Amino acid sequence: MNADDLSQGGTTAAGPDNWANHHYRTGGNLVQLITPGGERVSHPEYDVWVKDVTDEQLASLYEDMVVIRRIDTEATALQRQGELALWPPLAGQEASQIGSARALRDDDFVFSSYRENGVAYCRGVDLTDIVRVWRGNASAGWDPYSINMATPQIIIGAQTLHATGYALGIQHDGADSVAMAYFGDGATSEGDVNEAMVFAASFQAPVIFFCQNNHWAISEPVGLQSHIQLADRATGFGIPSVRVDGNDVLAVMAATREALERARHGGGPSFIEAVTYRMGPHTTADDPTRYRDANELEDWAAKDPMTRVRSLLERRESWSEELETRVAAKADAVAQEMRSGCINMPDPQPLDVFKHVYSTPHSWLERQQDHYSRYLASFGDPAQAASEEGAR
Amino acid sequence: MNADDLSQGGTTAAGPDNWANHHYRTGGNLVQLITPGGERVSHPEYDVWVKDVTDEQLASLYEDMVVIRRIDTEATALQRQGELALWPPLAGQEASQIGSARALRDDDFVFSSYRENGVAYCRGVDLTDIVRVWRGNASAGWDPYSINMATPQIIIGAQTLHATGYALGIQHDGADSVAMAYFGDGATSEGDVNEAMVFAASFQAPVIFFCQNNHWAISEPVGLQSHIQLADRATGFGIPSVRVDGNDVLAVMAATREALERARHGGGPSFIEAVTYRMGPHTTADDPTRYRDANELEDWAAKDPMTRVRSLLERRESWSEELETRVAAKADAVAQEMRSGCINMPDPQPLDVFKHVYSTPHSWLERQQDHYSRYLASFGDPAQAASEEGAR
Amino acid sequence: MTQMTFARAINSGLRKSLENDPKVILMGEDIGTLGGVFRITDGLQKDFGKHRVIDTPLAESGIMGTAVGLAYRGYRPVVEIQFDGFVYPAFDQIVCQVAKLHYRTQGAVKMPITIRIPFGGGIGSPEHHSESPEAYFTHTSGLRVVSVSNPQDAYIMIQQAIASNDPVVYFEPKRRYHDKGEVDESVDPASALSMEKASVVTEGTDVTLVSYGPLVKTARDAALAAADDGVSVEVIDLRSLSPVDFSTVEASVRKTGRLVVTHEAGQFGGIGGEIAASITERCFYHLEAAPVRVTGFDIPYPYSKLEMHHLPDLDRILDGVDRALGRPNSLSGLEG
Amino acid sequence: MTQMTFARAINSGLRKSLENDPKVILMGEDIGTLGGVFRITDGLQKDFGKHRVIDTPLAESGIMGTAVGLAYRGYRPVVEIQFDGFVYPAFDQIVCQVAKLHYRTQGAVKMPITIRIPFGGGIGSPEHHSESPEAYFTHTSGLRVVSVSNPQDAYIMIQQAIASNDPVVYFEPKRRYHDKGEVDESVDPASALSMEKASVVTEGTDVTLVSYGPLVKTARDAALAAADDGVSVEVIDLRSLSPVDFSTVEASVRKTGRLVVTHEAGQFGGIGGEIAASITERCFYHLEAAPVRVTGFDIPYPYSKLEMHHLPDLDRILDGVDRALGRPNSLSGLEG
Ligand SMILES: Cc1ncc(C[n+]2csc(CCOP(=O)(O)OP(=O)(O)O)c2C)c(N)n1
Ligand SMILES: Cc1ncc(C[n+]2csc(CCOP(=O)(O)OP(=O)(O)O)c2C)c(N)n1
Ligand SMILES: [Mg+2]
Ligand SMILES: [Mg+2]
Repeated sequence: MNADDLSQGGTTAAGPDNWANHHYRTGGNLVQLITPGGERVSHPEYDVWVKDVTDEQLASLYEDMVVIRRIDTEATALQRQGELALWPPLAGQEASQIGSARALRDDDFVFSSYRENGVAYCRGVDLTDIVRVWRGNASAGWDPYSINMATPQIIIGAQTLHATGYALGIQHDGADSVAMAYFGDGATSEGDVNEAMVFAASFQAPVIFFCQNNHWAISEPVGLQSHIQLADRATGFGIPSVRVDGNDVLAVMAATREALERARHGGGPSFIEAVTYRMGPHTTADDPTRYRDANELEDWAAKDPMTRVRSLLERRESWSEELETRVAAKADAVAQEMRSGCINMPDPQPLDVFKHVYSTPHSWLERQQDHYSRYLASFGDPAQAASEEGAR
Repeated sequence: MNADDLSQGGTTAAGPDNWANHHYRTGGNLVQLITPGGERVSHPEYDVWVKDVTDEQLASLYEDMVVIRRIDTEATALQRQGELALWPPLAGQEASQIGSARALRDDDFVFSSYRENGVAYCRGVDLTDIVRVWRGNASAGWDPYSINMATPQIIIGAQTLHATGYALGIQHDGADSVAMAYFGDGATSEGDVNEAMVFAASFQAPVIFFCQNNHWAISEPVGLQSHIQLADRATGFGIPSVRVDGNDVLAVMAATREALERARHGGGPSFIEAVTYRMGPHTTADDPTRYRDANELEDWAAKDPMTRVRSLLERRESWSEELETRVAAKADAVAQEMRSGCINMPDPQPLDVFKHVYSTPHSWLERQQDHYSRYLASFGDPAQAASEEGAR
Repeated sequence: MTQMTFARAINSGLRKSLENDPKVILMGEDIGTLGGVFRITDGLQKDFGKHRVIDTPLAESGIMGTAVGLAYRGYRPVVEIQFDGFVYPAFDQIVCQVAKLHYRTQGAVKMPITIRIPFGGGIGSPEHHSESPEAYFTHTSGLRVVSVSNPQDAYIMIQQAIASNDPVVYFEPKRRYHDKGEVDESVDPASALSMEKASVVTEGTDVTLVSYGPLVKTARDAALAAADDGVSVEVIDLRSLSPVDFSTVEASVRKTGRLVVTHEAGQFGGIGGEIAASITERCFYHLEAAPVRVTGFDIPYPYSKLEMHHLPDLDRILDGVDRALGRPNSLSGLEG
Repeated sequence: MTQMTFARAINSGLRKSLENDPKVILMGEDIGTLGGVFRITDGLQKDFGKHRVIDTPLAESGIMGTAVGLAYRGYRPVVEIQFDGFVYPAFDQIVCQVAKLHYRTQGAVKMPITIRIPFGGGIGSPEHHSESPEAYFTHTSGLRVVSVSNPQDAYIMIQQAIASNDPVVYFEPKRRYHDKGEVDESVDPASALSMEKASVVTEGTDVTLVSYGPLVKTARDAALAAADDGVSVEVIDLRSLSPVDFSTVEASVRKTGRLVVTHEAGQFGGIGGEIAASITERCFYHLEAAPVRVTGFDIPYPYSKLEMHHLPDLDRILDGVDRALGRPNSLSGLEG
């Protein structure tokens, strides 16, 4: 099915129509629409945002989640096999990423951290591009404009300001698209994230602050960053916020759609805290057993984002062997494509290091490149000499 | 009378005793204990904090305010006369500065911006030291440890982190003193101020964030920084806050005492928004007529912090000619002392520029100083040669 | 040709850029109603509206980071940093984002951001208001850095900076804001001398004196004074600090055999050292003496009563010229 | 004497400082339970408690600014910046506060803060994890800057840095963390060679090769290789980058007449240029050739597949040595 369906749905009609005057909501209780057991529970405010979501679409979200978990597993395997230098797993955060990203329109623009590879998948990234950075073949895997998603940001929180500035541009253009900023619980402590909220609130910019509270910033528990819930941070900036079950794909989608509609209609920024959990290590270089309890992991395993959707579909008799097979096949195909893209990626050429530092020639750097190419040539290696030619 | 009386008062006995569990208060309505007309209005929560304040003490606060306004006028005059390079007037903010500073104990430690010269006065600063920086004779006027107040901070908001760190030190020492951070409405937008709240909340540090919302950051109105009240910012960090009439010296004192007591008893940080107004220009170099309305000024003139205390004292028949004369004489004396200290300040010596860059010799800089002293000597000016000797 | 102040010339250049390209947006603290603390943006908000000349909240990282986002969206933000000493909160966004995004994205994302920084001392201000932080930026690859020394260049180069698809840090010598000069507003920036080129502002044969920004005037004065003394000084205004136009400097030094560089910034790791080292590399055998640096000291910018001691002035520059020429000077007799 | 890794040596030095002075406090991200991403603080929180080895919220300006406040209160904070590329959010607090408060307050307030930064490349990491930002700090007056090249120095100098009443930026060559060396833990840092002194680690007569941090090992290897080729290279480990121990370098260059400086950081405005310029000033007439720099390129740190091209290695250093000696080299034939 077409994921774009989910970015439109019946929401415009359904939502409150005066966004500018929409009341601020403090984080309060977690918004949940599907329980871990797979029961669809109703919610007075959020049901309306997903009332158009069919079982077929739910199955499609399920498929997405399975696929990105598979991407994650495959990439982790590639790292273990020495094909990638590093990988930041997203396992556990599938619902947060899929529920939010599938609510976006193509002309919305995403600014994320390094962990949102599931979001990139939804944006339609070429699978080889996902692993380019982690293989060490590039500093960024894709052309941001090709999928309207900036490349991963490693400086914690910096991208929230980019999203806010981009949103100012949208506003200036009179467009109704939205900028989406993904960041983690740890990031909320950085000055940049707070300044982004100042700017977004001041200019009522169409930006969504989507915080995946996965409970950990490397080894630091979220309680070190804040002893009150993160969604409340936004309230202090005059930004409406909501705290949503980040392992519930439907709830995440509802909250995101609400925020998107508010932004599209001049209602300004929103903050969504998606409460989820990082099931894996921070990156493949990390050893989480040094700092966290196995019990915690078990608790969260019981809240798995895929299991509950599957249970719900089963309850509704929308589950089938055929679906399961189809999803598995899709995941396999995606993993296979990514793996072969990864393994067959051509190595960059030495003089590529000088490319794109500037958009027009810079005399100092040109001389440096010239000297280095002479240096390479001094080894008399014809292969190297050839690659030099190519690079200039 | 002894200002220290005000830093103790009957507050410890009067305050709630379990600070750690004290409920969060959103900014809500402005706390006011004395109306602009000079009426003492009662407040269910804050009266208790100033119930010990006698009329005599109120008169003393009045005197303080008159004195610091006089410091302000005198310094402005000195600037106009070319004796100071610059001066950042505090006129209008007397109640905010006196009400808060007089609530402090000697062993509390203040970190302020450039505008808290009234606070410095309360801390017992040598009057010559107040103008040292503004005359261009030093980068800082006093030894911070001599009055437990850091020298003026020009980088907006930076001092809030210093206060928080100092408070961590207090905590580490097991002391019950408090760090006090003064900053403006504009400063609330800086990352540092927000990070300071993150750290203070995370460690429950004994620090008070005292924001003088004087409605302007140079030419920018406070509404550009935030469209909700600044006191609410703190709530989003889990820090209790209060919004107080910053032109009401008693209300400011009450709010400060409450926050101090909370901090002294392990209740952590507080945020006070003192709503006041900068009656003068941003600095003597500024021309506020370019950006603000004369009406606004008039409105605020009607809320003058001194007038209302005087009216209250009159109502209570605690006002006297003698008091007025005494206060005026005190203000004159202070102004005179500052003026003569300013005018008679000895000029620094050329080689002073090299002093205190490092606490122990730094070979590169020593050589630079040596070269410069040779350079000065090359003019064969014996005065310069002598001053060199002195400086080394 | 019109006589105008330096400040006015920048204002006029900004106005031209705003007129010519709807994607140009000015951002900063107090640049709107007030027209900036130095009035450089005077009248621009009135004429171009609040959406193109934006008073921002008081947060430099916020300004720079949102400028990055605007550039992502195709805008050309021109950011004013109020004073040199207030650029550091934005340093992370400048170094890690503004400077690197083009490289990071293999050219897909352009960062045509101009960062205007009034810099340098001599105006009697307190701390943080008189610094010369240019070396932090010239050491940051991905940035271009220029500094202007006269109203005509100021007018042209601000437009060239804004037109550049690379980020440009544009240093304005604040103590020259009120100096007047002839400005030809009819010159097309695209056909004017590129902002990357240095210019020889006084010709001479005995020693090459390199400077930029506020000290170019002082350097020219020094050349005049030296001429009285029979010494012919060639003064070069670098204009661009990244890249430095080494060809022009090198050609001059090959002629004079002697080099003096002067700037207000501290010496250790300053531009002066880079120029001395690079010129020594390029024409070692043409050098008659070691390159000489006449710079601010390696100290925090001092309080204003002493700033004239910190700042290189005509006498200190002449002393440096004497050193380069091996004439009696303040360090005569010291080994070297 | 004990064989230990570089990482262990720093850990041991930190432990000593924590033991000897109750005012020493460690702060940083993930330094507690985890022991730091490089395990440099492994076990210290367990042994000294959460109040002395503090996991902070994720905010570098916050860490640095609160460290300033702790120093105000008489503490000696040792701040860990997780990776070189993450220091910039703290840049404002470092440049405007840490570096200047002693000057600002005329010596009344001491800032005995140690800023530990794992720096440099060669570990196959993504962006921001392999930078060499030292020149930003050496150009900042008020800071002292050191870099260590071997476990023994690492052990001693971390203690000297912490004991210094001035702020010290302590650069740790992260790609050497696992290298082992002999460490004598009985040496008293107070009587050991001062951290401000350079040391001649290989004696030689033909050319002086100056380096620091991660490249000292490479420089020594280059000296060995050159020796095979009949060239005698004197290798100097600077150890201190602010101040640089110019006497030691000068003495060597007066002997050899030739200078090569190598570092991973970009060249423009890097330490190499300062050393070239300063040494040229100090001993111009002893120089047989222009000082040569072998450095990283002036590019953002490249992705890991190409980092070995960016980083000076043994061959590039030898090529630089050849250039300094006027022997055939990669630039032979180019004018210069
Ligand atoms: C400015 C900065 N400081 C430190 C780091 C190192 N670092 C990388 S990820 C991380 C934790 C981030 O936690 P969070 O924001 O919760 O995101 P998550 O990794 O959980 O997705 C840290 C400290 C960094 N990348 N950037
Ligand atoms: C980091 C930084 N940015 C900009 C400035 C320039 N500046 C000085 S005062 C000021 C306004 C401050 O407003 P506010 O915080 O409300 O304090 P007030 O002056 O009203 O007391 C600005 C922008 C500065 N000093 N520091
Ligand atoms: Mg997290
Ligand atoms: Mg204000």
